Amino acid sequence: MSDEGKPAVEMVDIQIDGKWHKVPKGTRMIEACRQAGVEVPHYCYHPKLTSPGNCRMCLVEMGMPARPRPGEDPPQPDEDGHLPISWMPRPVIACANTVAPNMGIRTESDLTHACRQGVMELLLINHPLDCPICDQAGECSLQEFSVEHGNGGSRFREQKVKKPKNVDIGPRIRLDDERCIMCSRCIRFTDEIADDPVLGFTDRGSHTTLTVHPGQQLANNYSLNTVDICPVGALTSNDFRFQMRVWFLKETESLCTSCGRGCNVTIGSREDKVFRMTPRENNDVNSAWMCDQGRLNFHYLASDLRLTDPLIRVDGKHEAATWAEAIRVSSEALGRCQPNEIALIASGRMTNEELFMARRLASVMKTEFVDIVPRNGEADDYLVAADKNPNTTGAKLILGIDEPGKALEEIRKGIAQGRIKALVVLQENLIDDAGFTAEELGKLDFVLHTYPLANPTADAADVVLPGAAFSEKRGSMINVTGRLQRLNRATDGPGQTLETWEIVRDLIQALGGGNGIYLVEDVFKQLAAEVSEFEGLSLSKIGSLGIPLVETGETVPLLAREQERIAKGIIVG
Amino acid sequence: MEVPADLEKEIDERITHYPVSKRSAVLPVLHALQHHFGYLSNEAVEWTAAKLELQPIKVLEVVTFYPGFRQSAPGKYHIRVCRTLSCAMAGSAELMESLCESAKIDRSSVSHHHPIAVSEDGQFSIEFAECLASCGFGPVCMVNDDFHEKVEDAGALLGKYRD
Amino acid sequence: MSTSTQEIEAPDPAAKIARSAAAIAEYQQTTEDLVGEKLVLNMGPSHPATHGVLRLILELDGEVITKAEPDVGFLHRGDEKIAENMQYNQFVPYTDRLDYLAPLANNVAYALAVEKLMGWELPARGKAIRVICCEMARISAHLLGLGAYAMDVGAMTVFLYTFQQRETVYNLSEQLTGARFTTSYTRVGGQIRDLPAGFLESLAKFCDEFLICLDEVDKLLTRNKIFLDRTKDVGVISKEDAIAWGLSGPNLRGSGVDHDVRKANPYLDYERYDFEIPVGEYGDSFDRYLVRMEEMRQSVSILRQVMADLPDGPINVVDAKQRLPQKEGVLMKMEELIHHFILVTEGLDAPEGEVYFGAENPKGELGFYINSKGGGVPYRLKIRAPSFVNLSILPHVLPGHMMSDVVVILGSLDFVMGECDR
Amino acid sequence: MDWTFLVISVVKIIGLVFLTILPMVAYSVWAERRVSAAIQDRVGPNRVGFAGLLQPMADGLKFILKEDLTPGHVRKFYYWLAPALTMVPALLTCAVLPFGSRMFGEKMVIADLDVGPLFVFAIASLSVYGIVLAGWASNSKYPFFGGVRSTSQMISYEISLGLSIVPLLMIFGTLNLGEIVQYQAKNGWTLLPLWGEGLSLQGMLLAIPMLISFVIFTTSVFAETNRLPFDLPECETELVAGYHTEYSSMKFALFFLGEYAAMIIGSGLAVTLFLGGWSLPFGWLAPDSTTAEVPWWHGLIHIGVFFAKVIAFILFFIWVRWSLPRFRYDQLMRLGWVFFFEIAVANVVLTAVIMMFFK
Amino acid sequence: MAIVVKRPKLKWWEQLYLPGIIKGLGITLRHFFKSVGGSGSVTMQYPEEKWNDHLPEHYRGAPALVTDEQDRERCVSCQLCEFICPPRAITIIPEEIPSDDQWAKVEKRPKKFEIDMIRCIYCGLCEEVCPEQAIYLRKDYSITGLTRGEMVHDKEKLYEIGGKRVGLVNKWNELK
Repeated sequence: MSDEGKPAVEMVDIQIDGKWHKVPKGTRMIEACRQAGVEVPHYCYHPKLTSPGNCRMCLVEMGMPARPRPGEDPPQPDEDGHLPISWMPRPVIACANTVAPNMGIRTESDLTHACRQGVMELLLINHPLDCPICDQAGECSLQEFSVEHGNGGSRFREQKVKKPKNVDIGPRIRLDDERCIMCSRCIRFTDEIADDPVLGFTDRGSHTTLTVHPGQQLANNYSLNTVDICPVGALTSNDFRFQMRVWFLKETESLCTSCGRGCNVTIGSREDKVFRMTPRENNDVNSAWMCDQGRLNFHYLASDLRLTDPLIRVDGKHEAATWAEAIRVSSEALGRCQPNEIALIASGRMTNEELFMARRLASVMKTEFVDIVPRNGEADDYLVAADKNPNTTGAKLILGIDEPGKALEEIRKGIAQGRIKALVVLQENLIDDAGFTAEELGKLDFVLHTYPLANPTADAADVVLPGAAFSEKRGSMINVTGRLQRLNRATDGPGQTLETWEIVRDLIQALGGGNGIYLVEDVFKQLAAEVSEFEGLSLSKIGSLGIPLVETGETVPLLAREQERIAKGIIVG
Repeated sequence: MEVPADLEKEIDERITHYPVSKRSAVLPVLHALQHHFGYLSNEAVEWTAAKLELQPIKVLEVVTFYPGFRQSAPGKYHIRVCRTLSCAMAGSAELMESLCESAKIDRSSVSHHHPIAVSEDGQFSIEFAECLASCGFGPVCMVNDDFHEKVEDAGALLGKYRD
Repeated sequence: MSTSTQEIEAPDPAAKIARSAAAIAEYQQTTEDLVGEKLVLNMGPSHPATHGVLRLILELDGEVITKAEPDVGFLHRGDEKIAENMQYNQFVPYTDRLDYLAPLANNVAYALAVEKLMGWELPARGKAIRVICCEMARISAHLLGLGAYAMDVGAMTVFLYTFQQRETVYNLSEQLTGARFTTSYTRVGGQIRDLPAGFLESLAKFCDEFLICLDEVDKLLTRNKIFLDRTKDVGVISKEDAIAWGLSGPNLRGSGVDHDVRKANPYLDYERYDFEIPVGEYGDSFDRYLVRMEEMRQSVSILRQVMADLPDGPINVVDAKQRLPQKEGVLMKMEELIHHFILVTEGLDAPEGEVYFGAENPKGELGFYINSKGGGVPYRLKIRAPSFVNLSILPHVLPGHMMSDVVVILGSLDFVMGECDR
Repeated sequence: MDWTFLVISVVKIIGLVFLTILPMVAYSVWAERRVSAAIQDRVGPNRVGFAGLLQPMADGLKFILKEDLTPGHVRKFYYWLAPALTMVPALLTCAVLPFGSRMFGEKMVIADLDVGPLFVFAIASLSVYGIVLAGWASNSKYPFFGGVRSTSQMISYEISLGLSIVPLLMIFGTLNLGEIVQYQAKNGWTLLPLWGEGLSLQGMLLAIPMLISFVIFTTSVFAETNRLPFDLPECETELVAGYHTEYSSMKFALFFLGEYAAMIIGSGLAVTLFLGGWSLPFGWLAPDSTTAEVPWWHGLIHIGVFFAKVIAFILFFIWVRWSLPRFRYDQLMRLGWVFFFEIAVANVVLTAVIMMFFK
Repeated sequence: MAIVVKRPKLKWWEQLYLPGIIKGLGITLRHFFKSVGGSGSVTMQYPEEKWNDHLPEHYRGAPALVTDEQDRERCVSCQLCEFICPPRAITIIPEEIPSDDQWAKVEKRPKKFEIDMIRCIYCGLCEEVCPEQAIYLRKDYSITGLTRGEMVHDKEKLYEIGGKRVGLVNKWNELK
């Protein structure tokens, strides 16, 4: 959220590794160092959670201006006005202490090195030799800090402590207690963010065991976030477990499209297969979290039901065809219709660019029957929005729909009366999601349908075109709070899949409606020229975190609470 | 698990000692329950959690932390053998062995999580304890609340209690 | 320069070179006006004498070459680009395939280049082992160069004799590295293993037998008038030209330039060994042949010195943070396992900076230029391939010669396309 | 028509050409491979049959079964003609070679011409057409080079070849090869004048020009048959395969066979002229004259002796090939014209002088 | 110190080619007789004689997976070899070991482990980086096949080549 209207923050001078910096008063030392470009290693600290200071990895040397002994002259400031610092003999943790004026911090001294080395050695004493089977290898803080700060070789000669392994603590999560380094991030997450405190440490001591209470499960809709914040491989996702090594994954910044929230995600893919989605920090949308439901909603991308080739119905049976053939058949059928004999049903799951091309198509086909299928569901008190279409806002803006679904009834009536002879259905499964029936669609002369998966509507359509799914296209969407955000392509679609805007472009062209556009950037350019809200924007200007576009009055419950906690100084944020 | 009304009353009273946060009452409540039932069952933990408006896991964390809390039922006579340095040097391991032998206790299933072993007849249970504060007179052990120093004859000791 | 000159012919090499240059110029001038069509002949890329896939576009007037243009790149694999996506140690197998007649020497040169970037220096024994590798590679490469050279002028049997000796070198390298050809022996900061038991004995035996073979080849060729006819005064490269075209290795020394990286800029403790740098006098194909023959003898002498005085001790740089830990540790120790994982997946933590390291390889100075932005992968890696540079002189040296001389000159330049095209 | 003559000639042709020379061609290839292998410390073909003796059959079968490719860019007629033109002259020349004395009253020569050496040279020089045509008809640069080179090479060396045997003809005074052999049988071989007339002073002195003749003759035969160190027309490291670069399968085999046949005939001629042909040394078992009857087993021995000598000479061919580098084209021409030609002429004079002054 | 190579000056008779030629013939003849005598030939008669006896301990032949004394497949599909393989010849798809398996505690094993032997360059990096002593380059150098498909060694084939290897560290027996 913006900084406007807040009282001016008092700034203090602090010295970090010999250089003086100005930071806001009350900043945690670790954050002050981060702002100064010095990374202090840490395990338990997480800016979105409270700081228990239990991992001891972030130990730094601290000093304050020396106070003169009685009778001594007060120390003289140097030419820059800084007082000499007298260093404390013992290190302090940087995560739970805040800065004070003229404070000195040393992160790279012999003492801090020795501390980190010692902490690393202790952490590794009972750590199992699991790297070869541990999913965290490759993004494991333990590995990274061990190499950066730890011993090169092991001095440990004893038996390691045995703890429970491969524990089923919830439907989506597996726990390995031997790997746990007791940072308690997961416990704090379930306590503070997810409000489902089922995790805890039992048998504290050398046998400290992370566990859920007997009979309970870590099953809330945000449980997989604990896997993300686990700095080691103690918590692993059943879904991603053993699927792919993270060092093979290509990371693409994109959006979750399972509801209108538009959580920012990173898609991890290898060779055109999506392996996981993880939340990407965006403090205006999803903080650093996302729901499990949205996170796991990508498996259909590799489903056997994926449409891979354009299909044309010949004698009641669908046959694979080339794109050119499918577009020709479609444009001929659509070209025969008079104005307003065609209805266009687009989707709130389409990107702005696709919706814009749909709008073009509607005007080329000269039809007023345009609508999207509304999808409403339950919202929760965290991130999940009631609107299950990721881009309803965009559809309203671009297609000029006030109330999604209103025109659908008229279209159904038109079909029943025979006024509407052809239907273009883009990325929507009318029969399953909008209550249409196969008989209804059968009455039409021609039904064109694009969709990623085989579905009953496709069965009833005359031409079925394979449309790309969310990870396979570029474009933009507007979430429920009116924020314009960008999707990026992580994988190539299977077979001959095309993005919907490309399909619609070809259709428009075949219907004689203008020249081709070859880049999604150009679509956006034309969109920006025609729709006033987008004026002056381009895809690249949206940036990786998006920009607020329209005001819808919606808020994010989870973010509101986070702001509150930041204001109270409980977390850093 | 049925908590008797008078016990609950006593517990309620103890809770009132902590007006700021009921959470602080967790130890007294647990002590009261263990005193009554002899150990803290899972139901007891959950009862406590409900009583103090806590999550059960938070209570379990406390229960597992203190060796004074037992999670399984002990025998009628619970023996604690000191194993801290001076007793250990004075032969607490041997004492444990002879006690087990004479009480017919099998300690092979004892683990960190379940330190207590109970005899077949349920008469005796035994566990190691840390310093019982009589280092000059080891080996030392306690049977229920009775304190025994310089224990040499395990059979004789147990004989005093055997029904 | 010292040595007896009683057996040396022709008093003034410079005059001779000038004479042959003048002859070419004259020929070109006198034939320029003649009416007649010139024949453009594509020699290669698949041609027996081009030792791989070199293409020469020759413009011929009868059998005489008037213009020659080498066309390289048929074996281009983009090694330098591949290197930008390979960890330093992952790239070692690719160096096998540069000068594939001397993979061991390539391995060593590459490892030394990266070690220069890392600022590492091998222990004495490691260096001595690398000297053995280099000199074995030199002998092996020169043997092939010699055999192929002889085969190009028709003496097929010499090729087979030299190959027998190469076979022994292969056996040795198999014993040492586990592979005959694609040795991949070095790692940054060391080599994959110490000398195996019995290796030195085999090497000593090879040195003795090899010299016998070399004498035989000497007898078959050096005083054979046919061979002399074919090679003397053919492909003369003057001292100045050799320097101007950046030649290196035996080709440079054949032209009388006393430059050898092992002497000029010693690495691997080469200054410890007593050896001579043979140079030619006239810069013709025969001189280059003689220089290679002598270099092999010198290599044997170096090998014998190394064997006589092989230091004990570790062979590798010891750095727990930068070198893969011992396998036993990886299996049973946490820190070692973690370091193993990070080192494998992230590679060396090389400092930022750029280095160039050139080593005296059989074909000349093989140089690696590494530009590092830090981390396990080079930002840029360029290879100065001696064969590539040596071939650049062809358009200068070929015109005026006869078509049959092409094979002799190519043979005497002794290039490898794997390295030239990389 | 003399039927008896016809039948006997056919028997001789079949016996010599098809049952002897052609298998010898095949086996000289085998010998070439085995000997070169031995020289190079290898084994050579040893898999097909005992010691690889069936290898030539396998090779032949392979040649026949291989795809017979005619490239699109060639001049077809001449391209097809060339291999035949190489093979046929080589086989034709063996008509005048006396491969034995007499058997069953028949001279062991197919055509007992009185102009034997001339016939050989005349026919052998035809084989250059095969190579020239192959080089030209292939319509490709490397064969073209090969063709051009071989033309000039063969023509050049024919001169010294011809001149080198002039001294012999001066001595023998006949052009009938049978009589030349008969003379040597009685009076010492040209290179081994150790009995009969050879023991005379003149005979001994003549051995010097004869040796020179022999060297020139042998060298020239090497050049004529395109054998290393004179294999410039094919010269695989320069011209890929010279004139037969574009040939495959049986057509290639014909070139191959032609070369070896020429080598055998060359050896036969050398043996006949310089090493006493079919005769044994020291006049053993020598018939009195070319017309005198000899027992059949003598005839058989003579045939054996002839082929033994030829085989030895072929081995010499092979041995040389695997020991030497090859010349450069201009060096070869210089050698032929400046060196051998002059020496051959001088040798004629020398012989004449010896014959004149040391009667 | 540089030495100038000695260039032979031919005597007049050597200019006549013959001495050099005869010397050369002498050398080849010597080799000929040595070979015929049976001591010269260095050829190995391949299918009958093989390198096997000559191969050194660390010979880098076909990469293969091994099982240990307890018949446990040692590979846990950590995919380090797949990562390091310079020509990208290795493909691994991991899977979880079912809980009823004897070695369920190892948790992970390869479902698919393929090495494309057409790509493999026998560099030995896979063996070097394996943290489980599971992949070894065996003394197997004659790898042939009639199709590309045949040249892709799957898990069964790899275990067949690799076989059982004893004397390895068995850390999964509660040692770790």
